[in-house]
Amino acid sequence: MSERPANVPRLARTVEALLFLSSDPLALAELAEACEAGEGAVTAALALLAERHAPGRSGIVLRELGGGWTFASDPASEDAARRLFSRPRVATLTPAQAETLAIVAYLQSVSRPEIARIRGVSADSAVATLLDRGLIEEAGHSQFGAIVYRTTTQFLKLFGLRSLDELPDVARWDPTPEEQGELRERLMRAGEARAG
Amino acid sequence: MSERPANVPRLARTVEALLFLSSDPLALAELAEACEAGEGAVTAALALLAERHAPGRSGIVLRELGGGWTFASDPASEDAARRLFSRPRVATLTPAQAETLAIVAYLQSVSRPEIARIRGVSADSAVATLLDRGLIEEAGHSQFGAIVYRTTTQFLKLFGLRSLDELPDVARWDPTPEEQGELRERLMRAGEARAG
Amino acid sequence: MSIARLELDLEVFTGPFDLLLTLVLREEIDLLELSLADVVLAYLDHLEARGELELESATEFIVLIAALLELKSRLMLLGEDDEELDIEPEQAAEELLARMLDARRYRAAAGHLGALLEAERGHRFREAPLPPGLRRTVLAPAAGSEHPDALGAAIGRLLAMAPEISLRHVSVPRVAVAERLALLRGLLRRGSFSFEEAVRGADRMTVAVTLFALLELYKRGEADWDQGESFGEIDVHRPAAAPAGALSLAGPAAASA
Repeated sequence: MSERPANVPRLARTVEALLFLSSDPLALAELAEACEAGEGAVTAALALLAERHAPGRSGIVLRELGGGWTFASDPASEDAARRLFSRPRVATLTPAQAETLAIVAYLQSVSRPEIARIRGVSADSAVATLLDRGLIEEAGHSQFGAIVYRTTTQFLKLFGLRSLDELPDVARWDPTPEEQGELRERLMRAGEARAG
Repeated sequence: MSERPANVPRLARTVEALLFLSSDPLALAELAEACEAGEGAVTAALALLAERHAPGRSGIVLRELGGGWTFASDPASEDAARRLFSRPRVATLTPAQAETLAIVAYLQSVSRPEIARIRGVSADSAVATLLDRGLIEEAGHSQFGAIVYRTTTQFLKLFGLRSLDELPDVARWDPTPEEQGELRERLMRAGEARAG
Repeated sequence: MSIARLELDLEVFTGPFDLLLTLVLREEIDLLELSLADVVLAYLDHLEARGELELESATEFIVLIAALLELKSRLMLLGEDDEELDIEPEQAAEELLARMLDARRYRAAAGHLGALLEAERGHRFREAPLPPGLRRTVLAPAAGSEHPDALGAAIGRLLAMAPEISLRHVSVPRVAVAERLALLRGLLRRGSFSFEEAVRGADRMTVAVTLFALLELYKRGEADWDQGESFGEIDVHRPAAAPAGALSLAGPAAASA
């Protein structure tokens, strides 16, 4: 690299430092308040940082996640990171955990008995693990006193979501009209067979 | 800043990512091993990063510390960081802590497994915080060997009570007054019903 | 293999499991005529043939068979307490269908979340404590700053009973074993009687408890029985050498069902 790196305006540097220090994503308003600057100025600073931390320019990339802004490592450095830290970034989820997490994510807030009812089996150990890993948290009580759960910012962050709105409509996984038609047809055939 | 930020060689980006991720300083040898590169190449990458992360150019500065390299936030951003992170906060009770404290206050003494059965979820972290804040203390062992807890004088002060006799009568909040049994037994029953 | 494709060859039905479910839900197959035990056996055969247990499909199977069992038990218990039933069979069938759809939906959603996580695989986040100078100071709150009512309210919430999982459809009249013992002893005094006689007009629960009382009498050596053929009359009589005074020795059997 022969060019000299350019100086960066003070506000952008301050925002960069705050994002570096914070383990949670920082919302625009929080950044503006801490920097004693307007949101417009902070937005401009973030745009500058996005350019500075674009893939290929930095091993640290700027991301909008979990209702705010945060730095993450560039995936290109993942092999080296795995060698250095000798553990994967997040353990993968078992099917039971993934299913429990999906139910909490879509129905929040939801209680353990409700999760068990939908899954048809107890969700106790999956809930405990998800709590432990900071993906879900307690969110008060249902009207019957059962503790209800919701997903955390950590969940949004690790799953690359800006907000829960980015989750696709759950109805998209319902059986298609074709599938239903197929079922109906088989039903008819079976009915005829029975009659005959 | 009108210049376009320059691209950065891959090795420097990887070193940048590793320094970003690690909370402790990384030695040259560690970096070289993780990057599967020679120490000479890593030294050159560090020189590039030192330029990129010099004060005035970035809110994240490169430091040589304790025989290794580490990133730190630029001291110039300290005021903003203090506004964001270190505003003094008065300790308040989370819902889980308030619930756990209420159980200890009304049942004293009570063991952790009993609290968990009543709440339907583990109370370990709430108990730890309450112990830490001096609101509850150990009061011997139950007949099954579990440590039991009671509230402290500090607790009475926080709630403005002269003695435990001044705890309000639960009957005011009792949603099912027709249920029979002493308070402990009823709490256990309700907890078990919730746990399903 | 999805459990839906499990091939069944039963007395009342031949075909895949999902079709069976559909037919049951549409009431084209009478659940009362369907031996669920045979369905379970077919599944176990299938497992044995495959030689491995696939947790996903095993869970699915257990969910479905449990739902069918519940539905069937509701149908079987339809009786004099009809009006007490708060869930009609059609409604139960609807519930089963909704539950299957829900389970399917969230399993797919779980797959989606898994894909999201996979796509994020390369991104890591910094997890470092704040430098000591920036750590938040936590002030002890002032005396009396918390209100005791908060504690009472918390206890009140914990006292709330979850709505009981309604077992009303499994209405359980309480039948005392002692009462049935007394009845059987009364009949025995006459010499012999048929079991049918002892339970004429009684509900299922009473029949069950009477049988239990009869077993108790047998254990104590107060009664014996013969049954000429399967499902035939059960003839109850005093054992050949009934201990003298046995009738008065029997202690109070206070158990109730």
